[in-house]
Amino acid sequence: MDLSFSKEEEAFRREVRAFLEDNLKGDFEKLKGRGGPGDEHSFVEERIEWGKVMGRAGWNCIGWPKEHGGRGVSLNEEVIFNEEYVRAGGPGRIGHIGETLLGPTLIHFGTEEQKKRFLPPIVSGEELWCQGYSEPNAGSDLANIQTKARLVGDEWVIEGQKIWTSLAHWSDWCFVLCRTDPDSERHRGISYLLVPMDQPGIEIVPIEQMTGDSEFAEVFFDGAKTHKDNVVGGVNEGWKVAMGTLAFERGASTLGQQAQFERELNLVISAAKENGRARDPQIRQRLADAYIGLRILRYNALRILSVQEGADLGREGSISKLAWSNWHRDFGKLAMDVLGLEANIAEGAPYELNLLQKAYLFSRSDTIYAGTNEIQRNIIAERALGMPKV
Amino acid sequence: MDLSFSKEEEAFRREVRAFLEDNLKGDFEKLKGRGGPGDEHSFVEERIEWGKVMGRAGWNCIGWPKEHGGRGVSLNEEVIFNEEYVRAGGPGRIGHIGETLLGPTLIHFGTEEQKKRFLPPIVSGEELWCQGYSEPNAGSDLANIQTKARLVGDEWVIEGQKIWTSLAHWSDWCFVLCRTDPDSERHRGISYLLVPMDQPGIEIVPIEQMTGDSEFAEVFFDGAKTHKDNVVGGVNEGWKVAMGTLAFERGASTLGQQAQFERELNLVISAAKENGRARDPQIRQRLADAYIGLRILRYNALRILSVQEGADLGREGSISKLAWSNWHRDFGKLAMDVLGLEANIAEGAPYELNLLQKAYLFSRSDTIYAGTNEIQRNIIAERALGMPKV
Amino acid sequence: MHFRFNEEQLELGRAARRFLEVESTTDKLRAAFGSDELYDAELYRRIAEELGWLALLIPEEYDGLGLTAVDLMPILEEMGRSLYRGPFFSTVCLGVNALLLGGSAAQKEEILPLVAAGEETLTLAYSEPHGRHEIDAIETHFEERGDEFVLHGVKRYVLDGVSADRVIVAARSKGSVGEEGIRLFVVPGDAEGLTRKRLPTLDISRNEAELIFEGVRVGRDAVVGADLDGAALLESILDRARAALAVEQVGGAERCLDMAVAYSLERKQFGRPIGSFQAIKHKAADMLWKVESARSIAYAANVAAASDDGLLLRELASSAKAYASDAYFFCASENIQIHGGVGFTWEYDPHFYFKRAKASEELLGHADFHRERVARAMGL
Amino acid sequence: MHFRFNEEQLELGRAARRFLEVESTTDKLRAAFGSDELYDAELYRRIAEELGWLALLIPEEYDGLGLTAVDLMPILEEMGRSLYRGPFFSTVCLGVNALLLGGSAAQKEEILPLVAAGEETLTLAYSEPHGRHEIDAIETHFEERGDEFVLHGVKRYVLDGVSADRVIVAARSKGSVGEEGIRLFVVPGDAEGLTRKRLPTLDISRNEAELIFEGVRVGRDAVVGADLDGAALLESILDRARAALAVEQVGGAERCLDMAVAYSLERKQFGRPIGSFQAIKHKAADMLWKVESARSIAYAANVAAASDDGLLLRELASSAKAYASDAYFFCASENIQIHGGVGFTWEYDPHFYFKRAKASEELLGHADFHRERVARAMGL
Repeated sequence: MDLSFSKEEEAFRREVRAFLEDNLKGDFEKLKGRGGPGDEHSFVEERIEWGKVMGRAGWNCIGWPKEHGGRGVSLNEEVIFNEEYVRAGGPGRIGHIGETLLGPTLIHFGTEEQKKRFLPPIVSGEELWCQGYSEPNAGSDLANIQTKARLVGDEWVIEGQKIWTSLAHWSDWCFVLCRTDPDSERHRGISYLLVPMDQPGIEIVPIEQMTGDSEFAEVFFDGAKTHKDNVVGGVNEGWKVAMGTLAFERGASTLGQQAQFERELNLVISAAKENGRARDPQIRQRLADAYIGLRILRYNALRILSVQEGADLGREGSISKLAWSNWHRDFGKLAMDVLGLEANIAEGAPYELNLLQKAYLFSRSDTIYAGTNEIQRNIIAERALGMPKV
Repeated sequence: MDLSFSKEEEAFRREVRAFLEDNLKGDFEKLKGRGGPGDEHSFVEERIEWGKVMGRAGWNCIGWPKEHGGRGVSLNEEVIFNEEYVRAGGPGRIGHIGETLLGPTLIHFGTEEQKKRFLPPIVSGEELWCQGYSEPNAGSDLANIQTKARLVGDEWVIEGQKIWTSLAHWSDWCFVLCRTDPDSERHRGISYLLVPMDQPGIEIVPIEQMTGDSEFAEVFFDGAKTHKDNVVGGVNEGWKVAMGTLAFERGASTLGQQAQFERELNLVISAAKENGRARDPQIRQRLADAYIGLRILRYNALRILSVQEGADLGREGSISKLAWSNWHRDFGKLAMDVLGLEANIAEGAPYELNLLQKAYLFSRSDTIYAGTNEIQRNIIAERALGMPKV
Repeated sequence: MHFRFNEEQLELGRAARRFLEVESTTDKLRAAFGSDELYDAELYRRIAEELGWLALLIPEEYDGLGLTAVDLMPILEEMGRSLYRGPFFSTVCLGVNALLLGGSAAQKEEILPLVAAGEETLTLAYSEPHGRHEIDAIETHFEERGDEFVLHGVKRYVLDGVSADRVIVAARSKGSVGEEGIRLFVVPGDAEGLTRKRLPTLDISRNEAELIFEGVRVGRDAVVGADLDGAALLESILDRARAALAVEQVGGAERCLDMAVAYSLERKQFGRPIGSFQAIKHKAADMLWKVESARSIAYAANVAAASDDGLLLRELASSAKAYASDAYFFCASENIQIHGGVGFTWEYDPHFYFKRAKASEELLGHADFHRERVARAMGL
Repeated sequence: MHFRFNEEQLELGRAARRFLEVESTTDKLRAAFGSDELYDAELYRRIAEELGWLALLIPEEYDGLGLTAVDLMPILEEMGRSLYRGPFFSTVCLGVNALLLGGSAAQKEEILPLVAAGEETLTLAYSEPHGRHEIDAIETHFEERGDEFVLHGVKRYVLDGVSADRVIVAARSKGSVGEEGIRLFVVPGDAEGLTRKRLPTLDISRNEAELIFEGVRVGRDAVVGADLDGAALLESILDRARAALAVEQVGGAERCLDMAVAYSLERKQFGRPIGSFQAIKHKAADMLWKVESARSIAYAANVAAASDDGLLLRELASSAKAYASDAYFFCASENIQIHGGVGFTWEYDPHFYFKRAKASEELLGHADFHRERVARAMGL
């Protein structure tokens, strides 16, 4: 066991650092520490620009194989990249859905044509992706999706509704789970379609969250179209592909998320020092607990990242979502308790919230989206611990 | 709303107090504060004597109607009795199973002959009862009982096994749920039999608990017999009777239990003052929390006791078991945290524990017996909140 | 000993629910959001005139009903349930209680009939920008100049501080420290030298304000509780308000439970109502456990308030405020979780309760503050 | 960066499990209960001779294997799983670490080979009847008399204190206060003036003792860390022990999880395994979450120990001890609850873990103590 990095890896670190120092400034200065979950809708245009700058310098998709435009870096280098990106205050990666979800899915399941068409603009930061999985009646029960696609000539024609789609307004493409066999049930008869967003058959309606912001949207498909070749992994084979997408996430990118958490924690520590609650023994305990918890998220991630490529992620892999969402939820409460009465006062009317207030409110969705805590616990019990379904 | 008592009630209080002052002394002095859950096996013989003294003076079963040997006192007077009993250090009532479970059941479901035969010795403290409900494979799932009784001539002949029976060694009678229809399933075909304990067909095997004590026992029925008339509420109608038994408990006696908790809490407060942990801000918070929780148990009970006779106990009635068992469990942990390193040191070898250590260990059974926390939550959700079974 | 509502109190509660279910809805809350209107004055007038709730605590000699903190509970519970936004709590639980405990005959005679009729609202300004709840943390001070008192300082987080017709303000004699030198004054909302600023709040169901006192002058007749220990008086007022707030919190918490259960029966996943899953049922059971426990201690605190048992009230008010705060927060949180995705949208109601729960938790003192207070009452 | 065991370490863990599953069973624990035998000396001898675990941390020059805290982890985890009762932890994690960090060349030369061979056991006596874990709370003192030191005081809760062949005792220079004047001495277990008393323990899987020093005399050669700051040395030893204990706790916690899952698959109620109920599944999931989290931080603490990063170790040892204590207690508690009725019997195993979890929680400092220590490390 070794938590330090080799000389070569440290050289890579310097390279990353130099790029960020040279580029994350000027017009991009204001992006520092912005974006990411809860703040995903902030500075989107500028972050798209930033994504292109990254792409031109070859810093998008660095973990992808070289043949697909990546750098093929090791997991350790990914860790280093994330550490440095965060240390520099790099903004929430606008292209992360393409880079971490769609890209790996195409690399694994896509046709040569699909790879050729779709991977390069992800690497360059030219095209953004969003995810079309959840529906109003298919949340925890994802297999209940009702959005339908039928082949009309050379095109899939899509009818239905997706929900909780983030960055839908800015995305060029969406990967959409559709029922392509009208007589099918549950996870059979579903296809994984790639659908262009800029077309008349698609309407995007923002969902106002309790923060007053609209990070998520509903996406209505009313005769939306995509070419018949834009199906990944075969017609009616989409469930397998969708589940595969989830498995590609090894967690290097969670280090970026942890960095956001660390920034938030530092804000709270500063606030506590300033308002004197850093002397309150209860608050001290809870701040220490939050600090320990964040360390644990990091070491959990490092353990997962140290698993050999292709090997089972093990029990520790299964707890990741539950662990970070609970951490963030508890942290949000702590942040408000540190602020005390001031926690209820917004920065400005009508509802201009500071970052801690946003984190507090937004963290309540952390335990819900991408598999509620309850679903996560089912999955842990059934898959990691082998407990029976019924 | 009024939390005080009337003049007449206060006069009753003085009467109770005088009886206890005059009688709970001398040989009975050592019983003060002993007995009760977790200590039920202590000073049993002496507590039986004490129960007879109570009975001779008319202080057993005071809530029963006068026609059945009780005093027919009001719930308020029951509350006062319990307060005074506890204030005086009255020992755990050895006859409580007869007084609070079997007696009310017979009064409601029993024949005249049964009432005449069984109620007087409960009132006088001459006969003790134990409960034969749970079995190794019928715990949470009580309807799964397998103990069988068949009528042979004038007698029921019983085969099977009961478990978690407290005071089995000292009891004269046991009320036993038996399957009397061999082809029946679940809660049909069960009868509620009254079975004498002193007979060759019954074997009692103590269960050693983690405290090293044996408060509970297994009871093996191997051709045990009871007269055919000793069935309550009709043959194959026992489930209704058993469920009725549970409903008779209004909670006046829980005030006695709370008094035990209060004694324990006072021990912890003293210990904290003595070892300095009363100055530890974390411990102070938790002690206050325990104190608040105990207050709540009391006010919960008073609310339930204020419900008109015969009326639905309401939502508050459903949470009683969950509330007190969780309180006691958390209290047990707090007690040990207050003792610190000393918590692990027994009073004597090999395993002589102090009252707090016993409370700590025994409280782990509180959340299990008489309906686990999980079963309690099911019941609350389904019965009090109307949530569906499946 | 009888620890239930009587029939009149039950009917008061039922009437309050019928009224507020229609008049104090989250739709109205959403609609009012962002406007300059602090609260629905017409609704407040109806509460005073049609329902008479403002008169409830006020003695009959001052045109009131002469009832007690216990009789107020059914209304507070329903206001908690419905997130009522008007200045009822500030006027009655803070203002009226302050005058009842410390007001001079002249003050009561002048002010209470106006309050009972809904013509004037009150509030209490005690918290300050540092946000500490200990009495000795008060920094706002007064100087005695002949027959006048001159007030300086900043009060913050003042409930309905902008709209209140009169503000009862807690200050200390200049140069005093600790719990010495504390005095209360009743100050007209439009007094010269008093600047009032509305604070934008996360919880939009309650108004908070900052009040800046820059040489506000009041006469000797403005002193509340001239013969009393000011710190003790203030604590008594706050304890009554804490007991009252706890009841309001119970109402809010129970509404979260009811909302969660209702949604769990309606929302289907995996072909069945999510309320049939044990994970959801057990959450709901825990919510009920906490709601009913909070109710028991909150009711007991108000019985103590009604019977003027100050020492018991102190302990029970803190117990109730501590427990009810945690219970409300728990229920509001689980309500969001049970609602799943829609639970964190503006469109659905859970977030309003989640925010009010958090704001109420801090109001009049956090649970930690109150547990420490209980520890002291226990002799620790 | 590679944060997994290597193949040798994995094999060490597998071997330890195979061995301890047979040799360190709860049946043996039950059978030994009540006897005067403190531990199974024959088993200890085999651990030393056949398995060589005692030699693991000891440098090769003293007949050891020269491995690190990381290599020790697989063994500690398995000892935690199997509730191993012998004086391994006290000898290696307290005693050997003390000598490695502060021992003179002569001490190491004399003692370590004996330890490696299993011929002598060690322990560290630092806690006292007041039970406080702060170094400045040490009251046992020494007086310097010529070339001798004379020790007076009472040590309590000393692991394996009765059986240890040598006791490393922490004392302060008479009259000193705070963290000044702390010194460690290695004292023979049978020294004159030293009375050792076995303490009856709730957790019967670990031995504790009271050691009374009444004028125990040792020479200058008994000083451990003569050139070092005694308080800092003691903290370093304790931090290594805390990191080690956290790993042991992880092993125990995981055993509770495994036991609970196995029982939940076997026990049927309502016609199905109780492990199919969501309430049980979710408990198990929470247990796994805590076990794996505890493992991550415990491993990290030992990496810091192995790389001699004192400052990081201090923070991580406290983090690991705090988290692992809570996690173990949680898992041990839930394991009882999942077992239901049989869970609180002597006959089934859960109670042994429940007791060891509580005892371990206090050992080397409660979670609250360690969180406060982390708060300081954070600059709070």
